[in-house]
Amino acid sequence: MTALGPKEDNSLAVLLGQTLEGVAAVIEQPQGEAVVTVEPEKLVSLCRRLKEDPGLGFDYLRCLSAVDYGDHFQLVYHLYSMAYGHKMVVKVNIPLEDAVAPSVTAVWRGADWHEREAAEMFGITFTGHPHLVPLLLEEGCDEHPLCKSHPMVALRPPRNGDS
Amino acid sequence: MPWYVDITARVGAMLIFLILTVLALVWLERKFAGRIQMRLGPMRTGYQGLLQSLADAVKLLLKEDLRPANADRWAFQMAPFVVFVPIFLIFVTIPFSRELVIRNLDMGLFYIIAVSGLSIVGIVMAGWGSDNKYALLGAVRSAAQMISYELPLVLALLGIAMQASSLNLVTIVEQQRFLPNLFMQPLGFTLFMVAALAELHRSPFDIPVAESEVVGGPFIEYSGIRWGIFYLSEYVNLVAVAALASLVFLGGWEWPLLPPAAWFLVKTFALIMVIMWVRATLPRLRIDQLMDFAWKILLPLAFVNIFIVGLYRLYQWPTWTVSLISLAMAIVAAATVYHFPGGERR
Amino acid sequence: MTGAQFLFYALGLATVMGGLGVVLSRNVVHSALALLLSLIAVAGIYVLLYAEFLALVQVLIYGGAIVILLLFVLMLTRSGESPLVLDNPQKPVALVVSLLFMAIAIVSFFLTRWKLAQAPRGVDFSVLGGSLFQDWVLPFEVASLVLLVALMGAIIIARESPQ
Amino acid sequence: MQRQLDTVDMTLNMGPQHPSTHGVFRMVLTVDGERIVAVEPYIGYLHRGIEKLSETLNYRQVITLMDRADYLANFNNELTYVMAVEKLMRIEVPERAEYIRVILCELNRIASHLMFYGAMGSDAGVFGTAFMYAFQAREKIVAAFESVSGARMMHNFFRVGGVRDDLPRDFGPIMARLIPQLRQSIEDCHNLLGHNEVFIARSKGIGTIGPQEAIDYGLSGPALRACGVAEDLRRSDPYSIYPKLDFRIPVGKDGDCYDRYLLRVEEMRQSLYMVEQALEIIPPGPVMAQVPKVLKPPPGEVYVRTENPRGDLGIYLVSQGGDKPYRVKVRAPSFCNLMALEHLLRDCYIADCVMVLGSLDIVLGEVDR
Repeated sequence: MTALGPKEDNSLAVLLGQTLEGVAAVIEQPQGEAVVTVEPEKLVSLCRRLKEDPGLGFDYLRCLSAVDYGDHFQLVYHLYSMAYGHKMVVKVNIPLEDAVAPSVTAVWRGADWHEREAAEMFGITFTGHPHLVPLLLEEGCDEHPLCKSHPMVALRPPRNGDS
Repeated sequence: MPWYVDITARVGAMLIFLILTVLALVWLERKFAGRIQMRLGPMRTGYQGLLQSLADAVKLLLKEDLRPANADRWAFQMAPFVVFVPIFLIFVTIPFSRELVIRNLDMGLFYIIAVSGLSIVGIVMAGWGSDNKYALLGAVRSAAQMISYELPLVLALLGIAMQASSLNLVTIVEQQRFLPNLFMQPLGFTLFMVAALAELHRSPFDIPVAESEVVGGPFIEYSGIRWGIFYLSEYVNLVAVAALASLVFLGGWEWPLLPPAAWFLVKTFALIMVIMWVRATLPRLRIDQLMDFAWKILLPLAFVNIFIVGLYRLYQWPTWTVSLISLAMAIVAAATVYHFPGGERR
Repeated sequence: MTGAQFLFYALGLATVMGGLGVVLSRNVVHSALALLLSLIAVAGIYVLLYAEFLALVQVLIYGGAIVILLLFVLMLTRSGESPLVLDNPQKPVALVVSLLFMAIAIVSFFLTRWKLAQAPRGVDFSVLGGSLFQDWVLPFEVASLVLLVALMGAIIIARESPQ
Repeated sequence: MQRQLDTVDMTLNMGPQHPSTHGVFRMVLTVDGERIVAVEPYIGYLHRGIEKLSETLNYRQVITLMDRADYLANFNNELTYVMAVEKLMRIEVPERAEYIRVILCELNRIASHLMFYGAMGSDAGVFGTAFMYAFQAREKIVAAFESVSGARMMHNFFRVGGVRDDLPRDFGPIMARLIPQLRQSIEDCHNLLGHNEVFIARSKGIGTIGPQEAIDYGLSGPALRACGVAEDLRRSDPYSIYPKLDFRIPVGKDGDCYDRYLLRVEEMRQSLYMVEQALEIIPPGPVMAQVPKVLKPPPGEVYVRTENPRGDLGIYLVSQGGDKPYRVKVRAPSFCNLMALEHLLRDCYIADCVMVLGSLDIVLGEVDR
């Protein structure tokens, strides 16, 4: 909670500002952590920059979450840099219909299963993911249980002989 | 008494003795391992759980005899017997004392080696016939392991045969009246015991039946009485190997005070306890390490052992020199093993 | 019929049955197991002939080693994938050849004047060892050398040719 | 060794009922003889929808679900969740409660690592002995937990704003007895396996991963530290009272199974040391902060992560102002560590596969959630 003092905050914001020049992104700091909201198209290039920039070095994907806000999905990437201890959040908003987001598995391999999970739980398609098949749910289950529109009922797995 | 009555009585007595021994051994192993693991072992059935193995046996007898749908019927059903019969046949020539033996064969040692090699066919049948990949994997591992460890085992026994100039177990035992072969050939004894552990599928060489890898290996699909026969053969084999070791290395019944058969049993059970102790202590080797160990360490050492015994026979060296050389070699071997690198990595 | 005669016919029957099993079985592993039966029955016949050592060698080498090796190889191949060839154009030729061979065997069996030797009461093991390792040591070693060469040849043939 | 004989690969299905997949994990191995060519992990057999369920329960009820995610480190899981809610609501936790939490979490870490040790021993092929050694020690810890929370595993003890009850009056004497026993047990366990030549031959150089790849895969906890990355959230992103405690972060060198094993043994020692310190300086006072009867955090979101026995447990909590969480994402360390399995199993034997899986110390309750 206190890892980023005001000084580091500023330096991280400055660094981010330098790195993100030319990328249409919104930077804010609501709770001490820098939050960058970006368009889906620019996500991968931004992530790559964040990872490869020597001053930032966000080499560790802490978490990748998807949230269903009713009118849009939000993908939240919590990043961490092992070298500097910087923390930041990248957010991407994608529409409910035609929920497509670029995959960041090429940047962090650890995104693999997180994306697969989000894909099956919310029905988001990650373009460029090498192996986007259901992870936790049964094969052939085409429901997306974590969507807010999905009722709180037991999933009915497909049985043999179902038509 | 006609000969067939005599032989039936002897074989029957042996069979009953073995089954009782196995029941006792199962109980013993559970209690012994329990003590090592800081627990009590079976306590509920009878005094100190003495009836536990009997209860287990009854359960196995009453259990349904399952056969996987795609299993090869003949291979699957015959396999337990093909494993058991050769192992039981070993006891035809194991003398409990000078008289207590079904048939004292002149080529007893050779007979044991020849017959015991057959049981692997049963394991292979079980592994292949179960239509299960774990079983197949276990059977292949087992066959590879048995073939590899048969060599050092036989060569270790060859050293004894050379020294005794006989393959007759009674003769071999009688020659150890004053000095058991253990002190003559400590290296041979070590080699024999290590190779025997592998032949028995006992820890640390229990790779073919490894619970955490191939889940029982060839026996994975068996239940009820057929599994019981496998289990029985495993323990009978344990008794056979320990009995053989106590005959050829520990001097069998040839010690004073106690009745001969009692001495023999004491020695045999002592060896069995050591094997159980090893099982409760050591992790399992990997298959490639096991093979490396057999071919790169045990086999050369077995040849060295034979070489030493040959020199002794040829030049009539005094006994203590042979013992010393052999002991030194055993220590060198132990040191080598201790620094044995963990297999080759790519 | 004495006990020995009974045993002889029983073993002979087992040998023949095993032999038939080898050629008639549609399953290669069953064939190998039938072969084992046949070999062990032959070992039994050796015992009846007081050739105990030969019997044990038969069990050890053929039963314990050769059949295991056979099974080992067969288990690792997928016999189901290659169709069994039970019919081929050489069948009539084979029939003629085997009938001829059988005729020769029968004829020579009846034409020979069989000498009835004195039944030996077992062979002393040391005599056997002596003759094998003193009188016939050179042929013995040559035989093992030939086997070694064959073994190495097999390995070289089995090895993939380097591209 | 290159492939010299032309052979056919075999597909081997391992799990979900295999005894050494640590629960209901399944992997499909493609093997060339004994050597693994490819591995395809399948998870989800224990998926209970904890994240979805959390959205239907109020903030307090979710704690019970967290117990069941990583069922071997219940206190640690509860801690992460209540910390997230506290951060969202800006609740200050009384100091005594923080001490109680840390004591229980560190004990739970030892219990969890003991479980790892026992399972690792069984995977390596020790016939039950390692397992029994570990479980006798673990049993004592679990009994101590019972005296505190009334439950052996599913405690439901931590609360938003503190802990449910104060420590029992005889907790001091219990710990005074327990700590030396545990110290002895840890050394006994280590002596049984750690110096065993066979065990070393089986685990050294097996399942190696370098620091760069480990970070790339998102490994955390002992699996990451075994590669030499000294990343421990208790130090690098300190929370609770960890800044007041003295401890050492062990790191490995090669990132192989043996390093992961050694590291956990050392972590047990360090945790015990921390418990001792915390027990010495634990202050008196209340164990619950003043919190409203109905927890209604303001709209917002937090991401809190703590150092679990298995690694970096993160909880992403989104609130829309109601009495139920809007979204709870559990970033489970086992889930992320398991992703590296494919990399770790490269060029391994079937037997190694069991060791590697054991050394990752996964809990399927957490992987599948």
